[in-house]
Amino acid sequence: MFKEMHDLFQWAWLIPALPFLSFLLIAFVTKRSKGLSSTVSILAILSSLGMAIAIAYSVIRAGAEIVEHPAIVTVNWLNIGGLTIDFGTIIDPLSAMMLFVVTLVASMVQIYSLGYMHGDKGWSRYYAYQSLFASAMLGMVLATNLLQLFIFWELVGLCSYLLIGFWYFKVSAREAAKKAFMTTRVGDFGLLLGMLFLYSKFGTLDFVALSAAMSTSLQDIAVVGTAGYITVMAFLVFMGPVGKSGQFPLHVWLPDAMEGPTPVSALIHAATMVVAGVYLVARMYFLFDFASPEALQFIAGLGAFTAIFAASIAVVQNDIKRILAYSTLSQLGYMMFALGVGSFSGSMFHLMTHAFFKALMFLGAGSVILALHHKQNIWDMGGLWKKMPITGWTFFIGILAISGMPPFAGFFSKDEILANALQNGHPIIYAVGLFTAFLTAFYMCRLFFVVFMGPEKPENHPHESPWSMTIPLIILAFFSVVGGWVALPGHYNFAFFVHYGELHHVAIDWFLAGISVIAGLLGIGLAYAIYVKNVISAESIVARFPGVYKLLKNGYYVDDLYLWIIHHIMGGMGKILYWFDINIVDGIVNGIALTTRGSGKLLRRTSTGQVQMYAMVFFFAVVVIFMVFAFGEGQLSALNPLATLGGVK
Amino acid sequence: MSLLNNFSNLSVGLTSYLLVGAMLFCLGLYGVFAKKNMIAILMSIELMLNAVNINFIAFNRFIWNQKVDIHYVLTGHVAALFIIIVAACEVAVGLALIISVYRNRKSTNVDEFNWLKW
Amino acid sequence: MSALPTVSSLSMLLPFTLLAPLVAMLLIVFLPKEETKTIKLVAAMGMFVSLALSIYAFFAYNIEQGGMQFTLTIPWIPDLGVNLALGVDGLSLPMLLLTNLIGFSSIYASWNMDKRVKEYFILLLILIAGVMGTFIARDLFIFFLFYEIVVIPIYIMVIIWGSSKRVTKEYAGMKLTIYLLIGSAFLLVGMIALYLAAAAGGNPTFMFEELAARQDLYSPAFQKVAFALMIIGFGSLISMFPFHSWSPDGYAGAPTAVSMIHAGVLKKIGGYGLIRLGIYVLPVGASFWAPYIATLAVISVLYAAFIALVQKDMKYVVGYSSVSHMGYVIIAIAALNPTAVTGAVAMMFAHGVMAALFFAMIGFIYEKTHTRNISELGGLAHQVPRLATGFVIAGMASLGLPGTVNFVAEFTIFIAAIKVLPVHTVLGIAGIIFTAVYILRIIANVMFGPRRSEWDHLTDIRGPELVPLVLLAFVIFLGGMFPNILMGLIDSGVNSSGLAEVLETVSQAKIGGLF
Amino acid sequence: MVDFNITTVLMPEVVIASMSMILLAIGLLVPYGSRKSMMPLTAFTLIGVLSYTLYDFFYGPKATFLDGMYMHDQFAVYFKLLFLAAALLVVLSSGDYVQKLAEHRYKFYSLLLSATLGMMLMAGAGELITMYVGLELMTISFYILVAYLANDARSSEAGIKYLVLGGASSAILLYGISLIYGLTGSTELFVIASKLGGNLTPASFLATVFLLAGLGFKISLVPFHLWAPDIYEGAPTPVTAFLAIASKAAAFAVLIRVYLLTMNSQAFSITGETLLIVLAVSTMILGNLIAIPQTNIKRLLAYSSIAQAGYLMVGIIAGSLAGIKGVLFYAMIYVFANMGAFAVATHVAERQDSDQIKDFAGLWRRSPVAAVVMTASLLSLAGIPPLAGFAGKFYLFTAVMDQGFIAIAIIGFVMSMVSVYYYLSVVKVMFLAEGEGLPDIPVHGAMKFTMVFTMLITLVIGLYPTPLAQMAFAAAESLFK
Repeated sequence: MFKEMHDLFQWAWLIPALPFLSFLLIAFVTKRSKGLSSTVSILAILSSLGMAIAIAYSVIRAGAEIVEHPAIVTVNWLNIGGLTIDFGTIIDPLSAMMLFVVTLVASMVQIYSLGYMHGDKGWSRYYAYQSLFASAMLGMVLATNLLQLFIFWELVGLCSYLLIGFWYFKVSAREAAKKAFMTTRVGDFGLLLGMLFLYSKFGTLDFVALSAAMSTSLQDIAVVGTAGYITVMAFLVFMGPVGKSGQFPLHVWLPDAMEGPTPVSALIHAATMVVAGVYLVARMYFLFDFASPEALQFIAGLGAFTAIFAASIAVVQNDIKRILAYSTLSQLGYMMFALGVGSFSGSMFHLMTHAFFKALMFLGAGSVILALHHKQNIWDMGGLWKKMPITGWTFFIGILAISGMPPFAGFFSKDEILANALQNGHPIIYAVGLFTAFLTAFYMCRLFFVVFMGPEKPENHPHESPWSMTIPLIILAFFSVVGGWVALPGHYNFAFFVHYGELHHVAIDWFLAGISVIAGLLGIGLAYAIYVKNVISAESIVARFPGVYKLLKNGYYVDDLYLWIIHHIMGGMGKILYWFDINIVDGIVNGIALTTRGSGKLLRRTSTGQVQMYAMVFFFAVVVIFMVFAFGEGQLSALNPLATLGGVK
Repeated sequence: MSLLNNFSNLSVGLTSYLLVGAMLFCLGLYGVFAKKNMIAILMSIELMLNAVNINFIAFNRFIWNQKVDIHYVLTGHVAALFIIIVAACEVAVGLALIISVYRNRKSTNVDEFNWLKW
Repeated sequence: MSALPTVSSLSMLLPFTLLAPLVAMLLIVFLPKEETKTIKLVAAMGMFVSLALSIYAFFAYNIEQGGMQFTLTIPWIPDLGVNLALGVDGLSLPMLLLTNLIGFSSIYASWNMDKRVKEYFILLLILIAGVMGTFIARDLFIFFLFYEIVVIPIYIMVIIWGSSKRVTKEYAGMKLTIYLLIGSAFLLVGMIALYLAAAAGGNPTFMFEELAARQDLYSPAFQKVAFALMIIGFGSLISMFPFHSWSPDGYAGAPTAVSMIHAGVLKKIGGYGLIRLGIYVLPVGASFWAPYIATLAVISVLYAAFIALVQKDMKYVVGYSSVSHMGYVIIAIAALNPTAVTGAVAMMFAHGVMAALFFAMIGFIYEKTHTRNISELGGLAHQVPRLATGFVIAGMASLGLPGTVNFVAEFTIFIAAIKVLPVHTVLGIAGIIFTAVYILRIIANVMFGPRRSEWDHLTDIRGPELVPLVLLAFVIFLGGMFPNILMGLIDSGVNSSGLAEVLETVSQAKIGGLF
Repeated sequence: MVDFNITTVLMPEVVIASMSMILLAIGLLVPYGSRKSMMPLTAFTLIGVLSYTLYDFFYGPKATFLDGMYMHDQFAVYFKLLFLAAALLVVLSSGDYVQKLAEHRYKFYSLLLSATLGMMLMAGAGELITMYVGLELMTISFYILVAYLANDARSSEAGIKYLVLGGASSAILLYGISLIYGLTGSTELFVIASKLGGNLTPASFLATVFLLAGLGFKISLVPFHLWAPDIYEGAPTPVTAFLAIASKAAAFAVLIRVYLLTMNSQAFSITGETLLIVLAVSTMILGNLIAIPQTNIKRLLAYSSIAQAGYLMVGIIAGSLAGIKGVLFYAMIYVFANMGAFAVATHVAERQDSDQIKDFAGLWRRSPVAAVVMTASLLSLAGIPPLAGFAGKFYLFTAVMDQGFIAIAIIGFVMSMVSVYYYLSVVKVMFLAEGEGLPDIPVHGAMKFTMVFTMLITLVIGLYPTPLAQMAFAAAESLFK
């Protein structure tokens, strides 16, 4: 059995290869034919989905065997003296889970796009990018070493850039794309550095080898130098996830990234790419584990801060997609601090469930936006419940899931994380997480109530979206419900497959779960009170705390700070250096040239045309030469260096 | 230094001749520097050349008057002859040129010949 | 493969590669100047032959055997010991291929040339042949000869077909020419000094191998002086701070093809020379100057990147960016480490392809819009999508995106240099952030954004104009996805030429505190 | 002693001298209208003599005769080849130019030949008076040639200036010779060398400086260079060419002999080297700097030729076999490079009646051959490969660096790159400017031949310098025997 399974794993490279093939096909062959392009793309991703399911099935069948010994296939990619890099695929439960999530959401999104992107001029281009993204994302998931991961990591960044700026004629989209790329680049700088230091210390970038090298060398502390060195590397590597997964302070790009088409937001900026950072930390968990404890604490703290920070901003946003974006940030913070507090499987679990319900909500939001002809302000919406039943119901499921209501997916994952936080001795983090859960429930319900429950707007003529859009919604809604059940207590549950270190079977702590649910219910209730029953006036709260409102509304002015830095510090620096370059560096060059020419002009005047002057110069030169050389013995020795002028005879 | 000192130790002659030659040369040089008339300058050059002639003859007469077999070696004299001939050619050409330039410029003032400069 | 490959039977490969453009040039000389189509075709044919031959050489080169292959040695000036010695190894073969790739593309990038076509292509072909010659020369004299040959055609091309923006084309051409020539004067002195020092050990020679083999004759003091002279020469050629100021102005003034060749390959002669002559022949001098060079290189990287941020003219952005990117090459060279040197050569190749593509695209934009001012352009992706694709590909390659050959090169450099020069390398890597900023800025402002009606009349690139895009983009991605094709060759060049041993000795000596 | 016949050895001199006389006679006897054959006659004579000399260089007997007064070694023959080639090229390129002169034109060729004769005597002179006679023969011929445009005030002015300065410098030279005679009792170089070699007295130094000044004047060494630009500008262009090329080379021939035999003695070496280095460096720098702002092509070439003299001096400073070989090599290629440039200048001067650089505008369009030849010649002068100038400079500076002078090589190379600036300015005018309203001036016949020939030689020697280098080496070696 294991033999045939490995045969299957041998072919895992096809999962990213098929979408890539589709990208090439669309780019070079079918780009003129819209129908063909989308067909090719969707077929490719569906095949990948099929393979991912098959692999997931095999992994589950293999059980403990694969948990202990991941199936790794590699081929040489780069081999020069002193540097050997392999490319390959790693199949373990973690990657199998990611493969499934990514291919599922990607296929749903691509099918959904058939409706959403209908009539767009860049149809083929869109599907090409989608395929490329899927390919890169899957390649990243399958990476066996840090460099391979980094390469695909950057490629998904590129796809994100291209897709955010898909409607390149919109200035906002263009700027958002640029911002996304640049911000993540800052993180990637750290990641690259960390990678280089790791390589120069351990001589390998392979995850398995690195992990082994680290655990052996840690016993011999002299080899490593100090644990501090590893900690520095851990921090550097972590910079990558900070950028990619939108952790504070590099979160600024994600809300702006909503300028892309909504399915893109669903796929890339909610379900898959943004969790790459979390995935990376999980893959490199051994590094953070071996580093001094501050590293993990830092991750936990930063994640928790991001969670509450983003949630607080989400409370006052009015753009439907921006609310979802801040919510994504907040949930990413959740996953991150889960890793920080040692809830490895909880984090991965949340990653999976979040992918389902967040993709669902984004697609739902897209459905709404399309129905309202690209209106995005929630206050322009209202009363859509009746007009768009499928969208409404599925969206509602998403809301319940994210609010952590049992038995929806989010309940299980969120609960596991919070419980782990408390159990592993992080009460503050737990409190922050709990409060964030409350805020999450509040602003998500605010969104839901305003959009679907509020009064109908007469200028809107919404109608339900076509089947191509609703079917993905239904499928995702299904997973948002059942996705959490895989973690139900039992031997072969989620944590059995995806865990780090010793396996601990933890039963659900119903007391803590109850508290979380209450927090969620409180949030829902508060939103209901404000936005449906109007018991409490939102305006009056705003009026009482205008400063806070403004602060939140502007995202704590982080963006403005960055803009200021870019414009004034970097731009100013550039201007100063340019001035320096033109006037000093080039000025010296031009100055030399000018002096040369000027002295030529000046010396030219020595030739006066007066023949007697020439004769005098002639004769006096003779006399001077004679004087200096024949009688001036002292001067002669002074002139001697001139004779050899640096060259030693 | 030794050779010049040797010259001055000779009782009569060489030093005086050389001095005359040097003075003549300097006079010629002064003429070349200071005279404005082209013809005067030409004459000054002749003075310089004749100074050289005096040197040659004096050297030959006072120091290098050896004999090979029965002949005197008269290098200096021969040189002087050559110089005289060449100087004559030069003057001939020079005068012709002065005439030519006078035709064009109506002047022999050397200060005015400054069209070619810079 | 047999132990002895058919080296001798292929000894005419390189001469033919070199002669193909020259034959084409001679044909063009005898064509009437009205036959512009034929002239272009002949030029393209000539370059095609060269390209095909160099691709053949690339794949026929025996990596296992290594060393100089396809060699040909003809005594040329016996009294000086000059040999017309041609040959390629893993270091020069990529450069030869690069030259022909860019040369071939540059012919097509100039396809719409309609002013003094005949003269243009004559000079262009001379230029390409000259650059090619520097890379296949195994003799220092021949190397230098070819290098200097190209300077004057460039000048004439700049002043006739160039463009005046911030600076006039006359100024740009003159600056470029005189700057490089004065740099080469120092180089020449260094070269003669080396030659004379080597001549003490037997027959006078200019052969790289021989010069390297006679290292014992060069005292440390001599090596320091000679290397310093070469740094001035090669440093200004590779536009190392503070010798860079010719580069942005020069590229801005030059016509497209010249910018392509200049930024793409000519500049690389500096890096190539530093490796081939600097490190290989004068390792002690190199190790003495390495820290200083590395510092200058880091300054180049960051300084030029900052300046590129505020440029208004696209060509200046790319011009400064090439200064910045060459900084990485110099860092790699200063690292004095075989892997880093491999990275340096790869980086030169990668940057060459990228810069050529970038300049080709900018050239097309300029040709169509008659402006290179970023603020006057915008939203061109609407009207010229293919051009925009090329532009974006070049931009992405420029910022070292994985999947492009540039990433492989940069990564190799970083990974090797960080061991030796950690501080410099970290600062250098910070440059990739700024690179991203200025590259994305021009991509966004030129290609994206709202449609502008004044550019609605533009036609997208098509037909022959597509050749640079397709060819160069293909190479960028091929090298990025299958780096062993390129890197294996360079690696064999570094290892089989004895460079690796030299570097080994130097680094050991450094540890021993000998120098 | 090699058995030889004095008439066969002196054949070239004799033929040139007789031809000069014959041309004068023809000019007097033949009526005005049918004197067109003078140029071909001169040219064929020169070709004949040149061929003979070439043969003589390789296979002819070599000897010193008349008790060392006259030398017939390969060094001398090499220079004779150079003079004859220069004269031939000048003659070929001057056909149309001279044709336009008034009725005096027959004397032109006669004087040209007598000047050539003077140079040949200088190259062979083993004795100072012989040298002086040759020098004066050359110079006096040049006085007349420079002022040949009798109706042109500038030409006459140049003649006068040349006469005054040339006369004065001759006098100084002679004074030096007389002192040397006084010190050594001889004017023969070998005797002088043996007697003067020991120690350096003020008197011997004064003599040396006077000698150097006299010769430095001819090769326009700074600070004895001031005459050159004015005379070059005023003289008829072919004469300028001959003056710049051949008379300078002749003076170099003498200087090399005198320097190697007398000044290069142990006592003199440091002082002399210092002196020569200072002069050579200032020549290179000043010549190139002043050339930059020039607007007249002849003046520009004058300053350029001053700078070239500086490069040539570098080889003499080296003082070694390689150095002298470098000088000989460079002097020869200098002929072809400069001749190409002057041929174009002659052509433009003749057709457009102007020496201004701005009148070269659009020459590329109006006369492509001339433009290309001019470019190649100027770049060869600048020392850009693959033209001959590069090889020449390479020989020169390699030789001087071999003697340990690195800085002078740096200065030399940097200045030669600076010189590219003004050479390229001319190129720019020819190629970039449109030259609206200027006539088309295609080149034909002998002129075209001269241009293309010089360019080809420049290119071929640049690409394959070996044959010429071997000749130069043989010539230099004969001097050191």
